[in-house]
Amino acid sequence: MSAAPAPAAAPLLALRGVTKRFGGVTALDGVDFELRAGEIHALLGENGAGKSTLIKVLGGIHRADTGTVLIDGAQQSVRGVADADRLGVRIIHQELSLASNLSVAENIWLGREPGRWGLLDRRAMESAAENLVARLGMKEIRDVRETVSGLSVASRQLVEIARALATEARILVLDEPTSSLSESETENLFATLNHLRAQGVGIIYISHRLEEIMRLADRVTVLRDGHTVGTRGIGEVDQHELVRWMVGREIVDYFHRPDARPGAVALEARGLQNEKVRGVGFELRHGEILGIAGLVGAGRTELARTLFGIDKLHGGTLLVDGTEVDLRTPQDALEAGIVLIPEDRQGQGLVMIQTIAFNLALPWAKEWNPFGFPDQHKRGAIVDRAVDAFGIKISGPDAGVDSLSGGNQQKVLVSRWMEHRPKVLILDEPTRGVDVGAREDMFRIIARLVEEGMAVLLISSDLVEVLNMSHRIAVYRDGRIIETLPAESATMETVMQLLTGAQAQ
Amino acid sequence: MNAAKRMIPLIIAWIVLLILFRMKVHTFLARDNMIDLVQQISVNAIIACGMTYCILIGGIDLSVGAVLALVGTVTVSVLSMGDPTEQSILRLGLAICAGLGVAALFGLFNGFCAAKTKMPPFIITLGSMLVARGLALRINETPIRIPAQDSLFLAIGNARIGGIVPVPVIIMLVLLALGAVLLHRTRFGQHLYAIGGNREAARFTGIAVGRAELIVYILCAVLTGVAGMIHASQLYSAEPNSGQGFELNAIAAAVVGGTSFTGGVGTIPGMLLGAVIIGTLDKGLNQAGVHFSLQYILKGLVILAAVYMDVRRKRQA
Amino acid sequence: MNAAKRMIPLIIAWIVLLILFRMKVHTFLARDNMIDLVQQISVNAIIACGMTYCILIGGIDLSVGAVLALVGTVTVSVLSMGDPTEQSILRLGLAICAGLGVAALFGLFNGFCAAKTKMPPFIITLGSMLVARGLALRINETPIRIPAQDSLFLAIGNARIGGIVPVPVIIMLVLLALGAVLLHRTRFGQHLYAIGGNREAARFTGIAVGRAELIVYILCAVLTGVAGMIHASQLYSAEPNSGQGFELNAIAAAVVGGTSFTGGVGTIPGMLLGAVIIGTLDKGLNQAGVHFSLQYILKGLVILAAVYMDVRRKRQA
Amino acid sequence: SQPSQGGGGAAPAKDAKGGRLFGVSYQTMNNPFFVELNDGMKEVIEAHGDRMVTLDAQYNSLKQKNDISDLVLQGATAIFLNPVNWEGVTGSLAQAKQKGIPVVVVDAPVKDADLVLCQVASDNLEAGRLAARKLAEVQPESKVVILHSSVNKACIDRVDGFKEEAAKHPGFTILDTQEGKGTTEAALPVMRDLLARFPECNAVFPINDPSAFGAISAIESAGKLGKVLVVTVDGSKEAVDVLKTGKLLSTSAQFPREIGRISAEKVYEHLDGKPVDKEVKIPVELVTRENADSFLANKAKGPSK
Ligand SMILES: Nc1ncnc2c1ncn2[C@@H]1O[C@H](COP(=O)(O)OP(=O)(O)OP(=O)(O)O)[C@@H](O)[C@H]1O
Ligand SMILES: Nc1ncnc2c1ncn2[C@@H]1O[C@H](COP(=O)(O)OP(=O)(O)OP(=O)(O)O)[C@@H](O)[C@H]1O
Ligand SMILES: [Mg+2]
Ligand SMILES: [Mg+2]
Repeated sequence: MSAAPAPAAAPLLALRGVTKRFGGVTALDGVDFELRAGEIHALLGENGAGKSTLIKVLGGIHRADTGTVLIDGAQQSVRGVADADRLGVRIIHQELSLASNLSVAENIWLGREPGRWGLLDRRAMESAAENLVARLGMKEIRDVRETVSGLSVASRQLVEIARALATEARILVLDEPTSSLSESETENLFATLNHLRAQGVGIIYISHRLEEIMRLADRVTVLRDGHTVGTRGIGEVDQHELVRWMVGREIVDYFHRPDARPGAVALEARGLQNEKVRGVGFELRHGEILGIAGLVGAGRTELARTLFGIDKLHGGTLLVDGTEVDLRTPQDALEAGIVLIPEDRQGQGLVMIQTIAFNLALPWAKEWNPFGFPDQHKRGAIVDRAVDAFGIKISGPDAGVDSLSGGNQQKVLVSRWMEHRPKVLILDEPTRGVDVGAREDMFRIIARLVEEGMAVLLISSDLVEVLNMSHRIAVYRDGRIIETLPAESATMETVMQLLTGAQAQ
Repeated sequence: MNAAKRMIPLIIAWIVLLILFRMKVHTFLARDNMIDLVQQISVNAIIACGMTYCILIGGIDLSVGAVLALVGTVTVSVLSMGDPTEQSILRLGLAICAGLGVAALFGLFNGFCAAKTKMPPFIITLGSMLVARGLALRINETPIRIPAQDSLFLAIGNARIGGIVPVPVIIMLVLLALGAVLLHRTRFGQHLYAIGGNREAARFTGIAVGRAELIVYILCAVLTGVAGMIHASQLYSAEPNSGQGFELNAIAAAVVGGTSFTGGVGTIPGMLLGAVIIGTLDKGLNQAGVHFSLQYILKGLVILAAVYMDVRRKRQA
Repeated sequence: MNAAKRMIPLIIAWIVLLILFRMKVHTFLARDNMIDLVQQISVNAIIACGMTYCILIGGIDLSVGAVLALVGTVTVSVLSMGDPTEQSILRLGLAICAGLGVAALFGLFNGFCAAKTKMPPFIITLGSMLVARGLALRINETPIRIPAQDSLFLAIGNARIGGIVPVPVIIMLVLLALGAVLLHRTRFGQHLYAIGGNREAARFTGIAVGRAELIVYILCAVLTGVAGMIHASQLYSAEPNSGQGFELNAIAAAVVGGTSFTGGVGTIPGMLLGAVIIGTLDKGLNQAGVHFSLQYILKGLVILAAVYMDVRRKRQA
Repeated sequence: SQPSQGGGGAAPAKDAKGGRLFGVSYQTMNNPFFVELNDGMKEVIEAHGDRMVTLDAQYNSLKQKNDISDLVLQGATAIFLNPVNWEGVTGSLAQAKQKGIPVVVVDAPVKDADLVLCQVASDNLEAGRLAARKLAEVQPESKVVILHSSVNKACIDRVDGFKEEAAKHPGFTILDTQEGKGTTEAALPVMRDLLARFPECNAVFPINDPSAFGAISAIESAGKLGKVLVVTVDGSKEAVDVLKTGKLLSTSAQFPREIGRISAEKVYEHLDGKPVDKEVKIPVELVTRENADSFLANKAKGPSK
């Protein structure tokens, strides 16, 4: 039920009564949605509300069970990606989808390569891509002939954005485009979106970052459990109200910084050195959260990988509880009490073809005796505890993880290590794609564990999150910690200044 | 449970085959014929057990046929050393150790390359297949006969317990039972499923992926070694040229039994059922007097049909 | 550019091989011997071109050897119809169409299954391999001689242009040139790389993945068909049992030439170089009088070494 | 799919179901030789109102073992066996013997002669001798390469016979023996490289007709037709055609149909309770361009004694 008054002319896009079921799960249940030309329309909802599914129906990737798509008031049948493309619908999907063996230019033009009689005009392709990248101000992308496999996650996201904007779009959809972008790139993107809006393009914008939505959007539609809750102009609502709509409850304080009661040093690094880590030293105490702030591409992920024994260390020493450890493999790290929750949930985190229970129980395998499968009770208990604690929306423990929405997959990943009580927990972008309600849950649990003595290294591109959760903040650039600030003296401004100032040098 | 349910259509398909062949060949379901059926699949099922592990972790082992030939050749060569007119337990033990040792070395090589280099298992094992075949032919170009005195070694392939149950069947059942426990009831087995499902994720969960891979290829090769001994014993001789195409038979058994080529899915009971279905088809078509060209065609169609059914069911689920 | 650079170590390896064999066999680099080398690889290179496409999109085609035999059998059967003592252009045309038609049908089947079902190409083509082999044997159990009057068909495999350049070499070069243009200079080729690199991404950009897959398998089968005719013509007969193991040779050529098994990487010139290296090895070892058992071993080691080098370089890059 | 649809020449006729069952297991059917042999056997067996199942082991000795076991358990009256591995069929022979099923070995011998009823084969030693003799007659100074199929006992005998005769001619040199696997496909590239390796080579002895065809193709494409003489063994119709073109000097003809017929007759003699010779050698005959036509005309009748 669209609350907005119907304008005289037909809207640019209207979805009517869209229903989509996956087996027993009803992802969309009679959803109505309208998009006008020249507006940015935010789509909000908890993890698993059905946002991505709605977008995939529009983009011809899923076929809706029922419902119609109207463009300029005329009913259209979208049977495949090609149909959507013809109608001027451009989508940037939530999970990255580039062919990493191809170059930037090739990816940008994929599926609509310039050329005659099927022959490829590589020169035209590359120069057009260069122009486009320059026009969009994507300084991160230096050479459009470079293969995508060498690019960082952020740069890849930029390539996806460039691809969507390469040809005339009437309807542009962005499904969490900023989840791995830095502030400056985000600003660039917003400028581009504002520009497109002025040209009359209709934009659907999905994000869990409410501040962004308040800044950018004209209207907002909230989905819950596959239903439309309502649509409002952005002036008519405030952030709290949106949260209540989405989650169904009030959230006053998203962040739960644990009380500062730092104990002994849990993890000490001295002059760590390898290809991407260029001399890192720090101390992390029991009961403390050390936040790592940095621009995307600074190499924080590589630091985390090094601390977990994935990347080899060339120099420096690492001490856990005062004893030196030599981490050659993740097994060594786990042995020493270090756990890493990686940033790429589908690539490095979950076994997508397996069940939720399998994934949740996998780390526990260490604890089984060599000739014993965990009995179903134990396994069930593990699942129940995780689902309860994190509010994971599942249809059953034996459902595949691939049937979960992005945010719920993230919750499975984070929750499975929690009960192991590691000495040191490294979180790399733990809230990527997680809705506000779940984020609050997650931080509450982390805070409790920290208060019980766990040490946490928190890596996040969301500066607000780092500032509000950490006891100390390490500003990270180019493989080095350039400054460590106590929480009290770290503000948005000072940290940004350090980062951008450093960048200017 | 889920895995058991997946086997039901295969079991039905098997029963249909049995009924069809019974209609055509009235001795088909006779006890002796059924025992013979199990005995005929034993070599393939033992190899296919190892192959299932390999495919499960997203690998493959094309070298099994050649390794089988090499193991046979090595074993029988050792058996023929010294005074062949006298049976010697020592020599028999030595021969078996030599055979399994060679197999393990090849498994080690395959596993090491798979774990430590980024070479695809298809190519690694294609290379080691050629090397193993060459070595077998270097040892002897033509078949080597097992000295008739070596009745113990000949018993491996030919004796029957109580005059009824063939020794190869016993060996197969024991190995498959162990194989099933390893895969379905241990931590190690669970790790294999994780590796096949997502190698990176397994590594990030602290599973020693490389070590598991190494063990899998060694297991596969050693199982092939056992099959090679049964094979040599059954044929009273080692043939350096034997085993060609055995890898495809083993793969077919694994895949018909529900093992997924993309890794992470598959069971030992399923594989056994796959081997039984293919064996039943071979035997039935032979006994029904179907021309061998038509046998090829029907076998191809049955494999396609079985895998198609399996894939469809997976998609619906 | 990048791809060209990747070929340099292979070219060096090839030159080393040539020098080694020249030291052992003084006629090795003679013009006739070199022409003969190219002629010997022509069948393999033509098949490997199609195989490269398949592997590039993350697939594989195991049926090529059997399809080659079937195409030969069908073509020569048609040639032997009617009055075989008289040459007839019409019959020749009909025979070639029948042969290529059968190949295309198999390609269509493989491609359709790969595109529309979720069956893995390994199994699809394992099944169709059995079916094709069975059909070839059904048509004729034994080799069929080509009527000596069919000099035109015999010319396909045996004639020499200007008395020097063999026709199969010309056919191979033309097909490979076309194949390279298709892969490296057209949108379709670009789409194949995308599909191999990330199938989902290709689908999300609106590339008709299924159609491309269909075309690839048809192309592979038809190229195999052409190879089958050359093969039959060279042998003056069609053998229903021929072509066994040809799939492994074609895969080896593609992979030694830098095609990646995970898909998305590979070139036609690279594949040709792979075929040339393997051909040189075969020929050189034969002419140097190396025992065939040692030939197997050396071939296996060369394949392993080539792929290892390639993988290492990729990792460093 | 109905497995009951009979196939090809080997399927039993429907109404013949009542007859006794005979089984044949060949190492390969990809050779006209065995097809002819099979026809000869079938002629006799069907004349008796019995039926026959033909199985192809495809050079796989385990498959052959399984095939024989299938026949034994089906209660075949007798089994004809052409072994893949002449040393490796002991188990199958013992199994048949235990059930009292007579086994007749055709074309290539088995080691365990005591386990079989009788062995019927060409005189392969003589076939090799004839080939060498003809070559010596036409070209006393011969530098020969041999294309072997070394796993096959019949071929081993042929090569032995050839070498035995060659030793009697001082002008003969045997340059090399290579594996030609007895097929056109395998022989062609091997012969090509032998020609390049031994420019002085002027004769080749491929051990059967199919590999001779491969050798001839190689010689032809090297432009050495007439300079390298080919002598072989088999005497298939295709080979006789080639003889007439002059590309082939001689083939020591075997009489596969005769082998098949005699094998079958031996079984029936045995079933009638008559004693049977342990070994039956079918003579071979040298076929050259001169006697090609008369040979073809009379081949079906068997060797001219
Ligand atoms: N392929 C699928 N198979 C089965 N269920 C699915 C599939 N895709 C989505 N679902 C289910 O549909 C529902 C909606 O998922 P969707 O991905 O649209 O959520 P979302 O709103 O995008 O969430 P998030 O914010 O976490 O990305 C979820 O319950 C999810 O489990
Ligand atoms: N060539 C590569 N091979 C494998 N993984 C790579 C490669 N390049 C980047 N990555 C992975 O991609 C991610 C890098 O993207 P990201 O934008 O997060 O930069 P980063 O260097 O990790 O910096 P930060 O974490 O500070 O943002 C990491 O997971 C990194 O391991
Ligand atoms: Mg989503
Ligand atoms: Mg990162």
